[in-house]
Amino acid sequence: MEQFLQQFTNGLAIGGIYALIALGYTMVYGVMKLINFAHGDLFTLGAYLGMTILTSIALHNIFGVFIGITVLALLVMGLTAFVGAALERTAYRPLRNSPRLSVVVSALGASIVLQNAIMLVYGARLLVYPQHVLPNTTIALFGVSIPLMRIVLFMISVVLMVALYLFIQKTKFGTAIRAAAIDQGAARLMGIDVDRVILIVFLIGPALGGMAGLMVGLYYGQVNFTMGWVYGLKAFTAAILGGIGNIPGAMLGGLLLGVIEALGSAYISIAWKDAIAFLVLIVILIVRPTGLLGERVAEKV
Amino acid sequence: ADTVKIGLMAPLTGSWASEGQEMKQIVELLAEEANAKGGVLGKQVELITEDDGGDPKTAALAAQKLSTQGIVTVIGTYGSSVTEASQTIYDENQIIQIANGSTAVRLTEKGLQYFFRTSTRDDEQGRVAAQTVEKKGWKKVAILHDNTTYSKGLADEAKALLEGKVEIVFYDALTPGERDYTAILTKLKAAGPDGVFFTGYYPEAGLLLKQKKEMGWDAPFLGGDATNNPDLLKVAGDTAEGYLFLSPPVPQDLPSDEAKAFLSAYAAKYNGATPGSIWAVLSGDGFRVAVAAIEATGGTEADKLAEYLHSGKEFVGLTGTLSFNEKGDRVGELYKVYSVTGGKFALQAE
Amino acid sequence: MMKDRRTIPYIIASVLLVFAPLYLNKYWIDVLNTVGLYALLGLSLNLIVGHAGLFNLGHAAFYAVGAYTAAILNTRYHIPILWLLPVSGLFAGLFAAVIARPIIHLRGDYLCMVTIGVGEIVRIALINNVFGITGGSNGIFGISRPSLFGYVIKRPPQFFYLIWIFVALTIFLFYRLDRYSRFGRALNYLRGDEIAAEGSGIDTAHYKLWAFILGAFWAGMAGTLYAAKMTIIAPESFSFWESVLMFLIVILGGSGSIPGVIFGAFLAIGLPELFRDFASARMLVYGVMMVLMMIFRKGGLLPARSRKFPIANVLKNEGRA
Amino acid sequence: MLLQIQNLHVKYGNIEVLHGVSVDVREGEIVSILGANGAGKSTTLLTISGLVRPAQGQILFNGAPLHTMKAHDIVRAGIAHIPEGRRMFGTLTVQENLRLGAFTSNDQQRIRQNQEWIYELFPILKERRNQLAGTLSGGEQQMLAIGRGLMIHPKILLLDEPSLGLAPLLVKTIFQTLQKINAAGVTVVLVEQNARMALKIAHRGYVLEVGRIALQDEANALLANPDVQNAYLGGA
Amino acid sequence: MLILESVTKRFGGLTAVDSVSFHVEEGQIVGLIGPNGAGKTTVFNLITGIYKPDAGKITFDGSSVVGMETHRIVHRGIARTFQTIRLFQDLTVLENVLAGCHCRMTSGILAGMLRTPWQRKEERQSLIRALQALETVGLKGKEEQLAKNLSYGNQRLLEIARALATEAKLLILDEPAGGMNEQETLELIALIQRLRDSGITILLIEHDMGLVMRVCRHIVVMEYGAKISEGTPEQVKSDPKVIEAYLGVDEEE
Ligand SMILES: Nc1ncnc2c1ncn2[C@@H]1O[C@H](COP(=O)(O)OP(=O)(O)OP(=O)(O)O)[C@@H](O)[C@H]1O
Ligand SMILES: Nc1ncnc2c1ncn2[C@@H]1O[C@H](COP(=O)(O)OP(=O)(O)OP(=O)(O)O)[C@@H](O)[C@H]1O
Ligand SMILES: [Mg+2]
Ligand SMILES: [Mg+2]
Repeated sequence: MEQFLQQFTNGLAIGGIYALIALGYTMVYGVMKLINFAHGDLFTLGAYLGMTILTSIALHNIFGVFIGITVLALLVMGLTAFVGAALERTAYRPLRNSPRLSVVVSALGASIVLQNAIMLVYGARLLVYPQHVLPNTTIALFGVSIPLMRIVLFMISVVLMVALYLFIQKTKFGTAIRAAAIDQGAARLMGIDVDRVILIVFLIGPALGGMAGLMVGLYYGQVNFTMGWVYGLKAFTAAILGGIGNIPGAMLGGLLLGVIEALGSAYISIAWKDAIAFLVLIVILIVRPTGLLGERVAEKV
Repeated sequence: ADTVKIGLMAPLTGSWASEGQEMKQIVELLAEEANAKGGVLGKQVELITEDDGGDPKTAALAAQKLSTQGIVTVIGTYGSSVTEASQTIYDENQIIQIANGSTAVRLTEKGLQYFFRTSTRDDEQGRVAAQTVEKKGWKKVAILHDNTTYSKGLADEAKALLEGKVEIVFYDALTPGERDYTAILTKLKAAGPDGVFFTGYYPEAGLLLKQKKEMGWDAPFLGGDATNNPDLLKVAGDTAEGYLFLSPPVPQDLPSDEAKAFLSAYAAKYNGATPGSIWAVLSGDGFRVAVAAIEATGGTEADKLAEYLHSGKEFVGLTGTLSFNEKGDRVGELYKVYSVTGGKFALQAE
Repeated sequence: MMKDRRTIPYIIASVLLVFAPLYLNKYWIDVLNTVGLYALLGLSLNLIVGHAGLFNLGHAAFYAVGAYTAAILNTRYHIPILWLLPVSGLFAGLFAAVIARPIIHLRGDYLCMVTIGVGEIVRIALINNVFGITGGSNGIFGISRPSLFGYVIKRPPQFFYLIWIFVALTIFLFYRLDRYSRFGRALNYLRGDEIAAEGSGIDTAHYKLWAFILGAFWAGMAGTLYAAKMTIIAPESFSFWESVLMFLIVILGGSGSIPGVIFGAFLAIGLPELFRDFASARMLVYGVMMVLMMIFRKGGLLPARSRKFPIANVLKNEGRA
Repeated sequence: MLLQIQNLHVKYGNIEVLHGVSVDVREGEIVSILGANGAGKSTTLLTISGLVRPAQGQILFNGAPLHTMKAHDIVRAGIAHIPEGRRMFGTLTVQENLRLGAFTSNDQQRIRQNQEWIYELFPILKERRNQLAGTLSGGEQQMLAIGRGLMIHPKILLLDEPSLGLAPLLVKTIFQTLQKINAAGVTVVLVEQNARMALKIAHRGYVLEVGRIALQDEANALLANPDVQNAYLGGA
Repeated sequence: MLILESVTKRFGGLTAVDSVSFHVEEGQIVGLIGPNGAGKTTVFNLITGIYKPDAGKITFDGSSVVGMETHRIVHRGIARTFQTIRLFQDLTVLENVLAGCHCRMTSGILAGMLRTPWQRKEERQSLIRALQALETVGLKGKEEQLAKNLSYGNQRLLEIARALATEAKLLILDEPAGGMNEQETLELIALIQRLRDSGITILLIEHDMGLVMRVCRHIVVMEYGAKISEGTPEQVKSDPKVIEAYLGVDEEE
């Protein structure tokens, strides 16, 4: 039982990260109906940028951990948001009226470019964050030991999810985002500045990705240029699991994926854990073809 | 155009790019040095590098490309299945291949005449690992690999040797490239081993050590030579203290003049860096062996070179003396036990 | 045949290709061999993605099943590798039938995710030496070279003809299927609008399934050729990236267009080879090219053309009858 | 002159579908545009609202150029367009769709009032207000499209076949409503297949034939014109 | 020929079709009318198998079609057009019609690859049938245009041609005159009558009363999911329930 609880919390912690990346994925998907394959690389970028800033200015020593990391997070988010918006301009906007699969190829291309650019700038060797930035206190609860930072990471994911959800569902601009997702022309006829909507989405999505990268970098301490590939795929899986385009779905999907992985490792096989996760995904999709909280299909004949 | 052409096939892109790029740096440095000393047989050495992307299909093309360029020998590559995809191509073209990071036993069991390697085989390292485990007196051992050819091969060898002598309480694989291994560590811990033998690579090893500490678990870890990379210390920080691993000695630990000279030249050329990967250093040994053989036979004829290399003649390498047996494998005891002490890699006394 | 000015470039290209071994060195021939293999894979995926519009990013799974079937049967039972072409195709097709059955009703990106999942499961299964027959991460080695009428195929130029004759045959069959058969049209209908297709009396589930089966069958055969060419196969040759590459070939060339896919294979395999001089920046250049090509040719480089029907002929004959 | 369309040429790809169309709309008018299928009526409206860009010619709104403005700014300037084919936001609810109709307005009070007014006009929409727009019946969607367009009182209202798919009773309601809002000061440009009814409420009308204006006149005169009768009114 | 018995369909809490019964006799043209949202299209979707009824029976030519997949039903001889046009927009007009021929063809993948004589013959025959269908609806000469480039009215005609090509015995048309002007509607009326004369039974939904009253022998009226009236045009036109719910009182004319 203790083992189970421990593994369950391990899973939640891993899943929290997946969820955070998945949020950005889903956000972009929701509007552009575009699987932004470059999202994983924006995540990598966030991790590298965080490291660069932190090694050149020890923000955490200047301002103290809390403010220092907050400032760092804002900087990283700002920078990745900027790159994201630039990406939209160059690789996605010219393809706005193209067949969907063409855009997928463009996104794959963008992913390759970003990944290799990072490699050329930073080198292929893995790099390491400064040590001891985050406090490494561990809390014991009911015989389960949970590092404090994991709880913090988890909370950040939840808070961001809720904020994003409220923004999309409850605000007027959020409704405009959803409208632009369905029919850009009609949205324009409502007076919605679709270009601005897309720009904002491409600021928020990559910012979230960058943020996730920073957190992974800070907490796990190492970055390398291919890290986005694995995490990107996981986050994409999570987003689909929850129902792509759906914000609470991304959260749920991420957490579930993390827990499946942890429990799969614990009780079945570590080597097969990813296969198990995919198998569960497939079974869930067979039963619920649009994911757990997926969009209700509103197509009438 | 009167040069001696030597090929280097290495993963310059893809997930092993860091290893490959270091190989290129090392071999380029050695080639420059050789040329500065007047080259080989009075001719300049021309180095031709091709990227194998760490992928068998690309490697096959790289091998075809190199074999059309009149090279005498080729150094490389990293990863057994990648090497294997190129083996027959070089063999059919009668080009000496000296692999540097391919440890699968079967590569030299095919009776290929022109294939050599400066790395040792999984069974050799497995043997040393089993010895070490026994010496440490571990009764219950956990073996963790990462399902790559190398890592799995080593784990299997060690397992086979340890079976019956100690209890193997855990045997499974993690997925490399992830960041969070707490689920695996939790499971490992529950198996209650006296020590863990991890046969994967240094990034994962670093994370395992760090997260193990975080969990408040302090079972000793023994690693394979793929964890011999200074970056391990950066990743794991002080949690690496006490970590044991097996490795051929790296130049830093060799008293020989060659090794010292190499290190200082490397640092001079590449902004004070030291080579991080032992495999990359082994590519340097490959180059040195190739050059020595050409000098010794006084020609570039593959058959003669192969015969000479097979003869058991000893060469002075960056990783100590080396010679090849009739299969093309490096002979001699190579592996040493290292530990992390005081934040540094330290060679354990025998 | 058709007297169309647009066929002239194709004729020239074919002639150049037929005589390629005369003027290219082994390396470039081998590049062409790889192009040929990927052309086969692209054509097989084109049935699924291009014609039927099913978003499949796990095609490497079928390729792998074919390659491994051939490798296992060849190394264990010493069945000549070329005999195994249809057998491994059948296995891959069967595998596709089993896998696709429950998932084909999924739409768009959900299907994409599931196919990625299937691809990964297959790869993980191979790595973990499933049933003890795949050799784990070592893969399978010692696959014998193909031989035709006692003549062993070994060197790149020999493989060149083996592979490209197979490609030519595939083009011939697939072209007919695409242009002149109800099967080919049915795939297009379900790509266009599934509900309308059903409403016109087309069994969409059946055709989706067959698109998968046929595509997998061909990918399986391509896998056999790959195994024969490499003589060793390992799980990393069937990674997600391979599926991505095949997908790229289809879309880059022109979804649903046979010449497009062939062209796409030339680009996707040929460009990185041409960019070898960029060394470690070559993949970066490659990525940039991908984006640019999609921006400037939105429908792919050689998009599919509309089918032409012999209307005038039919009317004339009818008039006579 | 409130809206002037001068010598408008529009292309889709390489094909020109409008070959120099000129239309004038005076403040307070209902102007009806008639034409066979594919004549270019919808294209004309789309060009006014900025979703399609002219290849040549200009559109002036109160004398200022409109054809260079972005679509969303045109809406803000006071031109609302109820497009052909309904173009619902299918996965949003009826209520959310209506709210989006008033996206440019911040007057919550007005928005609520207008919404109530639309629910009165189309009671079935009120019943369906939490249903996803995509699952509405064809006619209900058409009502929603119209309702969405009426959420703010624009200066000019462009309607593209509003009666399509509506039951006869409702068609009447729509046309009465149009007259009502016109009386309240909204200028209306109406494209309709139901030419007879359209001309009955219109002040003036234009007949578009394959991308050119073939006729323009007072609505009554067009109704009586034998050519128009033959081509669009079923020869009555 | 087609019999509906107490057919019911619910969406969540909403009963879109409420115990509706009527039948269509062979060779008739039957109209289905009613206010917006009455459930007419839903009835069509139930007949063609896109939805499954929650209760009730639907029989065609003596056997039930409930639970059958749409394409099976088409095979049985019921073809339809859609309220919102659903063509294969990126394919040519001719290919669109050939989609209708599909279900009367039998050759498989292998025959297609090998182009057997039988397969060639079948292709040729389908082509002839498709061309005939296009001629019937008056789209001859537009075979090679892309469907999306047709005008709205012609797209509707193309949908009818595609349905005809399935060799349907019963044709179901959902607002065929939508988006047509009065002149075009007159031509459509002529077409519908021609089809009836060639032996095809027709069931149609239409809001254009001119058309309905002129072509339909029998009319079924729905409101709020239920059938409220049924009979000849004259009977229906004078039924006060219908007038109140749907037609309204004619002030003029
Ligand atoms: N997006 C498009 N791409 C290409 N051609 C188009 C496009 N939209 C319309 N057309 C063509 O432009 C011409 C005018 O179309 P438009 O929709 O403006 O006609 P309309 O008068 O509104 O007809 P309808 O009464 O059928 O709605 C037609 O020939 C049509 O085929
Ligand atoms: N999938 C669905 N989910 C929820 N409600 C639905 C669905 N389909 C139809 N409805 C509702 O059922 C009712 C009947 O719809 P239907 O489309 O059959 O109407 P109709 O009679 O064809 O109307 P119209 O003349 O406007 O086309 C409508 O009120 C509609 O909102
Ligand atoms: Mg129009
Ligand atoms: Mg309807």
